[in-house]
Amino acid sequence: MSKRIDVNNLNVYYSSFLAVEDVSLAIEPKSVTAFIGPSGCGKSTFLRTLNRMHEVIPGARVEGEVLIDGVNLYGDNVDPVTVRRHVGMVFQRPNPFPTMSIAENVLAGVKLNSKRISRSDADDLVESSLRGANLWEEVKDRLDKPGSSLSGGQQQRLCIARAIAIKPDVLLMDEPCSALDPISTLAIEDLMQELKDEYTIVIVTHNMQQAARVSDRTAFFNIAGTGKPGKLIEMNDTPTMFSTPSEKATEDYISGRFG
Amino acid sequence: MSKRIDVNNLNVYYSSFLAVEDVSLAIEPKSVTAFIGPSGCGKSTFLRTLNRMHEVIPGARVEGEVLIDGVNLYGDNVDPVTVRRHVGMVFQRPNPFPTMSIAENVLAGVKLNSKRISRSDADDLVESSLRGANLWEEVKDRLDKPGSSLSGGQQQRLCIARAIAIKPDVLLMDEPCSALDPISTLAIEDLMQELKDEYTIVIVTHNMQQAARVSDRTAFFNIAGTGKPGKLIEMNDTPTMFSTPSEKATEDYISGRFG
Amino acid sequence: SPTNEAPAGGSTDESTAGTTTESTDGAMEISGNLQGAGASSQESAMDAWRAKFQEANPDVTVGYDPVGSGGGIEQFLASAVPFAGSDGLLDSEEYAAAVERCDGDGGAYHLPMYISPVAVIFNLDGITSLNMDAATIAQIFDGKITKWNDEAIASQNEGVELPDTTITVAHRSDSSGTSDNFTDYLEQASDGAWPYEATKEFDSAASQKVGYDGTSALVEGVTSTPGAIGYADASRAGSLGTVALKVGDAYVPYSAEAAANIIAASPLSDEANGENDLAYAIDRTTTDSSAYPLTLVSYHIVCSQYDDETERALVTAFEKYVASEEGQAVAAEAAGSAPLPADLSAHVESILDEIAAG
Amino acid sequence: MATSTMPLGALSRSRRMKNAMMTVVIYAAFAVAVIPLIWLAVTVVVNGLDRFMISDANGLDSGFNLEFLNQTMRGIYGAEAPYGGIMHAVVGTVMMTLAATVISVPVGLLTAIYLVEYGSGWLKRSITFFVDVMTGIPSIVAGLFAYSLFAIIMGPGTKLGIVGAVALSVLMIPVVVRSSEEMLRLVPNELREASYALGVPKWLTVMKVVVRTAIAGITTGVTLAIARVIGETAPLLVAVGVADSLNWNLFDGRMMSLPVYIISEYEKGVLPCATDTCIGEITQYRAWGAALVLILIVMALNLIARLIARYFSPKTGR
Amino acid sequence: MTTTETQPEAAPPSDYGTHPGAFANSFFKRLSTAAGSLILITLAAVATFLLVEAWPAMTMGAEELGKVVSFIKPDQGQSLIEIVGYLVYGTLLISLIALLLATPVSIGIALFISHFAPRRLAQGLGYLIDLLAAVPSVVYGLWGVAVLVPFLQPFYQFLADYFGWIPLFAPPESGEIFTGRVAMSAGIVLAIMIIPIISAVSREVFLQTPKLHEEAALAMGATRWEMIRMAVFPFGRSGMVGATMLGLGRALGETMAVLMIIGPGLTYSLLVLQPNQHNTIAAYIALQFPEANATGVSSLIAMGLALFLITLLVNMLARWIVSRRSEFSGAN
Ligand SMILES: Nc1ncnc2c1ncn2[C@@H]1O[C@H](COP(=O)(O)OP(=O)(O)OP(=O)(O)O)[C@@H](O)[C@H]1O
Ligand SMILES: Nc1ncnc2c1ncn2[C@@H]1O[C@H](COP(=O)(O)OP(=O)(O)OP(=O)(O)O)[C@@H](O)[C@H]1O
Ligand SMILES: [Mg+2]
Ligand SMILES: [Mg+2]
Repeated sequence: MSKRIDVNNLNVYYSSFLAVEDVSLAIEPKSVTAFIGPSGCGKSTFLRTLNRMHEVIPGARVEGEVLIDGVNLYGDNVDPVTVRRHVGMVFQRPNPFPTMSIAENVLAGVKLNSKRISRSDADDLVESSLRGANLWEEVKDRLDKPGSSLSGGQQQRLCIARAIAIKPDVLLMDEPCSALDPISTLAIEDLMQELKDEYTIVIVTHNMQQAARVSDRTAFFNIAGTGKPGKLIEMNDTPTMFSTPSEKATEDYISGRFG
Repeated sequence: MSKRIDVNNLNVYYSSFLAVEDVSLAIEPKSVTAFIGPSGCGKSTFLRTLNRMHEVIPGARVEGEVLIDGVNLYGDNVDPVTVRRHVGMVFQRPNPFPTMSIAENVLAGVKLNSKRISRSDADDLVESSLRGANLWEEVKDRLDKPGSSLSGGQQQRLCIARAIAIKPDVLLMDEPCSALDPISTLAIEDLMQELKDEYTIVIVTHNMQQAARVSDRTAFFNIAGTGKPGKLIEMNDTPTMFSTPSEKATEDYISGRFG
Repeated sequence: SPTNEAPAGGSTDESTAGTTTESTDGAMEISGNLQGAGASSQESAMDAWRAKFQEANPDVTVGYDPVGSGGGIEQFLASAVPFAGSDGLLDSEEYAAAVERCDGDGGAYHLPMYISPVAVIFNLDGITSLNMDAATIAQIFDGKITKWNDEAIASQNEGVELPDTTITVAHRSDSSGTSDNFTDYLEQASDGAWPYEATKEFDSAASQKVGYDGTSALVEGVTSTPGAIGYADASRAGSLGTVALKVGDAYVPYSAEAAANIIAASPLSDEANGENDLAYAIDRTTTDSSAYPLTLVSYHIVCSQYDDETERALVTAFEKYVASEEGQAVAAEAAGSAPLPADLSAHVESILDEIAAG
Repeated sequence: MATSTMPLGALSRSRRMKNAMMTVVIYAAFAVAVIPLIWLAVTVVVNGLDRFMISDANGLDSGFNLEFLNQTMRGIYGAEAPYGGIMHAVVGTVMMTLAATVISVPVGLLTAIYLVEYGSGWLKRSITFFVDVMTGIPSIVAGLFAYSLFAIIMGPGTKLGIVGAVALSVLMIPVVVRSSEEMLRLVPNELREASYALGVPKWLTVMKVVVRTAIAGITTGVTLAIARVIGETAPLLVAVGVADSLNWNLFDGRMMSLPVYIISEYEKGVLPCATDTCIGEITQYRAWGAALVLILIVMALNLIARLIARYFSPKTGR
Repeated sequence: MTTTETQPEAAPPSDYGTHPGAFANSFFKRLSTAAGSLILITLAAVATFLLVEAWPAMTMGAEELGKVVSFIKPDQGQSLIEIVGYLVYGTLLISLIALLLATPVSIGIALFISHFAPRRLAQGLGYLIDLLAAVPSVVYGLWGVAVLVPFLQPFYQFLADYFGWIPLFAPPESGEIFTGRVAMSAGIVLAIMIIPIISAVSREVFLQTPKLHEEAALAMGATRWEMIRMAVFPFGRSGMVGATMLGLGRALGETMAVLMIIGPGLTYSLLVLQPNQHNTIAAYIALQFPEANATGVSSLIAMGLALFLITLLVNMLARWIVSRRSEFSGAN
């Protein structure tokens, strides 16, 4: 199920503003890749290009290629909708559908494809996904309550449950734990470790420990100044990045955290 | 300017649901107090009662007292609007005003209250507040752009700038850094250290290191299970809390993080 | 550039206000506002009367709200206006209310001011006139005769080639004096072929009928529907075919003179308020073939006595102008109405002279 | 899989079809609705221009001129020149509509604010209920109501511009309330909280944050409300009557309005015409000309409202 | 803050007392409450007026009423109640036609502008629709009579010829649709009239859909249409119902356009292609009002009360629909 992602010379624009410049990198299948870097350097922007979610922002466009197992996502025959089924996403802010119950939220993506899903299959899927997101115990008694009645952390876990319910090949997570308490964070981290046996996982995080703990490879993005484009500075195995980064900027950034 | 806060036997309800039960604690002036605890244990709920912000949620109500320098916030002659000018707040999710530019957002507290302020004072206030929130460099060239055009992290820093622009006595922050990168986080942490010379600061965080780094005293909240009320488990000087907590639950929670 | 701008009228809270001053030569100089309300059938004529009267009396403003006869009478009885235009007569209750409303015990008078023939119009290619008796018309409008080449029509129109088309009956869907007069004619003159009573609302139950709101829409409807028949103020017939009605032994096409003659041929209504009240019970069954029985007589309803001299002066001055030969000629030109016969005109003026201020 | 024509697997046929179909349907819906609306606009413009091609001096086909706009109907009758104009009706319509707007928008907006921000309990429920009831007042009844109200206060037969404005307000208020209410509800609570947390009192929060954020929607609502009433005839005929002279004063005397003018001219039909200088169809020309002017006025009001809204509205958004 | 300590507990220090604008604050609240109450008072006045005016007609026997009021004909079995019945039916039928035609189209337009059209174009189109929402009803009436009805007539003939077996489209006995002045035309013109209203309000609502939820749907692999169903519609549900109610309100109460277009009649028939079958309350009032006497006006106002009642019920239904799942509402 996991997929390899190769990005070649990718530029991302917001209208005429170049937000991310000339990124080339490879994301290994069955691994966790972490993106780190200061705020505004284009991590979210870049992440979105991996499942063409940037296309929903008016004016946003890319140049370059993103290959998933050798298939260019931006090729002519490729439908962004199918891309997003294969490459799931969890956002920075939790965004459960307010009009749906907790269970409906989990099943939302599944229902799109398989029109008919048996009652018991659905229940199983809800339970396994919520357990996966470490939310089951907290909500099992109120699955029919609106998703928006949960606390922020609970909502984010609901969104993760919703994303893994459709069993994507790749899972993109944009600071998924920034609203979570340590217990849930740990659970999600564990989950990532489990999922990476099958899936390719990409995570944006501001938390160095998290990056160090969960990721196999780390990419560091930086920005020279406001109005300048974000760039990939370096990418390497996580232990190498955190012990002996080859760039001065990386070392500064990481040690700024640890210092 | 700083104030001492004493909370006596506070219960917080959402309609009939008891969310936080029987909290009594003291928050020292000129210090940083951190609230930690698992998701859903009522940290945000409790924090909001310190400047009566819970009152804007329909059905939310409190029993008990919150004394600021001996004055009961819930006393008869106290106006919640005045309370909030003395006790500022930064939310979990950045919420800049979409109708206002970046500069207007910073000045919102002044302008919305229809106070007159000279052009140069306003410019100074915008600059100092934005510098305080470590955002000045990034936005100084586009102060008249809408606040919602910033990245998530930038938006949150804008909200912090907005809150400190009105120079409150007490500053409540609900996971203010959860959307920030390490550099901005550090800046905010530094800012807190600066501000605590003058202000009383209360912060909710999921980040143990942050709590350990910035706070003088730490309060640990916990929840026995879903539907149960959140409770204050213990509160102590931060070093003591992180080294020798008196409660087993606290130790579990903190070590879950460090383990 | 503004060619006809006028100063906004003075106070019209009161529907009349103004002054009368005796000028040196003894004639009355009048000024002020005079406001009437009522039937919209008179509107075109009223426009002409008002314009001409204002021209002759620059200090006077006359207004007229075309709210309908019912609304006009309502406002008149509520003392909101000093005169009303009406296509119909006051009923006994309204007569009684008028005694309350008017100063003194004299009550109100009807003055026939606007006489207009109603034409039965039709749209048949190449045919401009047909002869019909009332019974035939009644059967057509009742949906009993549905084809133009029906024997009943053909027998009265030797030599006219009638098509085999369906007759579409166009009638007024709103309450109107025209419908009232038309159905009154059918009821009185058709020897029972029209089984209904005269009303302001045309009965629309049968099929192949279609209702139109207002004369304009009806005329447009007939014009755009081949094979349609309807009824409308004769001045609006335009190029449509019209029906000559059987009166006595002759077929009488509509004309202004024939329309005016029906007044002479008709008695005053039983309910009339004394001999100064010219409320006519139009005799549709007349056999006098100089008269056209399908005629609408629209009245101005005035008080026999006003409590305010200014009001009286304004009303009588205006109404005298309306009834005068000149006034009637202006209306005939602008609205296509039939001028009052000279003796009736004089009679109306003498009645107006007797109206007193109390 | 990677080498198939759809490298990442195709979208199921039914889903793709549905999406394509709905896209077509939506484009079609747009076309279907816009055609008659544009057709209407074109009809009014084409017919409405006729009257502007007539001048008192030269009769028919005298080229475009604005006599129609700066004449009244005082002293005009029949089909001969002068052909009369609508200055009085334009003034009347604008004055009465503005007065109605000035009455309705504050009341309506404040009521919407009450319902969304303050209301609770029976008062809120009953206001909601009665606003709904109010949308059901037939327009002529509103006219009768205003007329009777002023008849009681000022005596029978009181017909003034302001009476008409009151009648129109009765029709306008519920539209303003309903649409503003919908728009205010959509403002996220986060923004209210952000403002409260800055120590901004509730009323300033409502005025400067909530209303401002929703201003575009509110303006649309107000425009709809104006459109709802500016074409009313029956209530104005009852409450204001008709006039043929210019009158700027809402509190003195009758006023003409464009819709009443349109209907009454249309109703007069083709006038009898004996000479060749007379224009029997002048009434029809006037009716369509007035309709055109009425639409232009509404557009102008709309434009003004939009400019106001743009000045205040959110800096981003689609 | 030394002063606070010396102050007695009972009197809090001034810096927690009422804020400078406190008066304005409570004044504003009172003002908005007063505005709401003003509506109640106005309505109470209108209701009283209506009841007082309608009372004479409502309490009079049919026979008696028929004698005074020319449009009620007891000899044809008519009574006030019966006429009201026909009118209520006609009003609902015509409004229903209008609503069925207008709602889907309007939602389509709103979506087109909010989610399909390119941004620049969308703004212009939004403006166009707003302008069209502002076309007065008199003009719709004029246009309907002069242009649309003649245009529709051949289509009606076609419908009658080929679908006449459906009771709805049955032609008159002669088989000939000789006029377009029928309930269907009135419904169509009303639909055209309310389309801009419904779509203008829905568009505003759709535009407010949180990006967050739209993105959530898209990221799950939803197509644009599925995203609309998942995120936009649920969020805009209450707004759409509100918009439809605004449109329906206008359709129910519309006078001039209906009056000018329809050939009215009083029946309970479904024959929307035949004239003389239906009429609406508002149009009926306007038709009879000019010639009505005092009791006549009273009867007409009684009919106005019926329209009142219909609108009320319809709106209550709408409120109920919206509130049914209000805890799932989108706004917060
Ligand atoms: N919709 C948008 N339109 C225009 N510019 C944008 C948009 N979104 C982001 N940007 C700009 O693009 C740059 C990269 O933003 P992005 O959100 O990708 O940063 P980030 O690395 O994710 O930051 P953070 O850590 O704060 O989330 C920033 O300068 C930002 O201001
Ligand atoms: N508006 C509300 N209405 C009803 N219940 C609520 C509301 N907001 C929060 N709750 C409930 O109150 C409890 C405490 O919530 P709160 O948001 O204070 O938790 P928290 O400690 O801040 O969590 P987190 O770390 O995830 O932000 C939770 O069970 C939550 O579901
Ligand atoms: Mg980001
Ligand atoms: Mg919280």
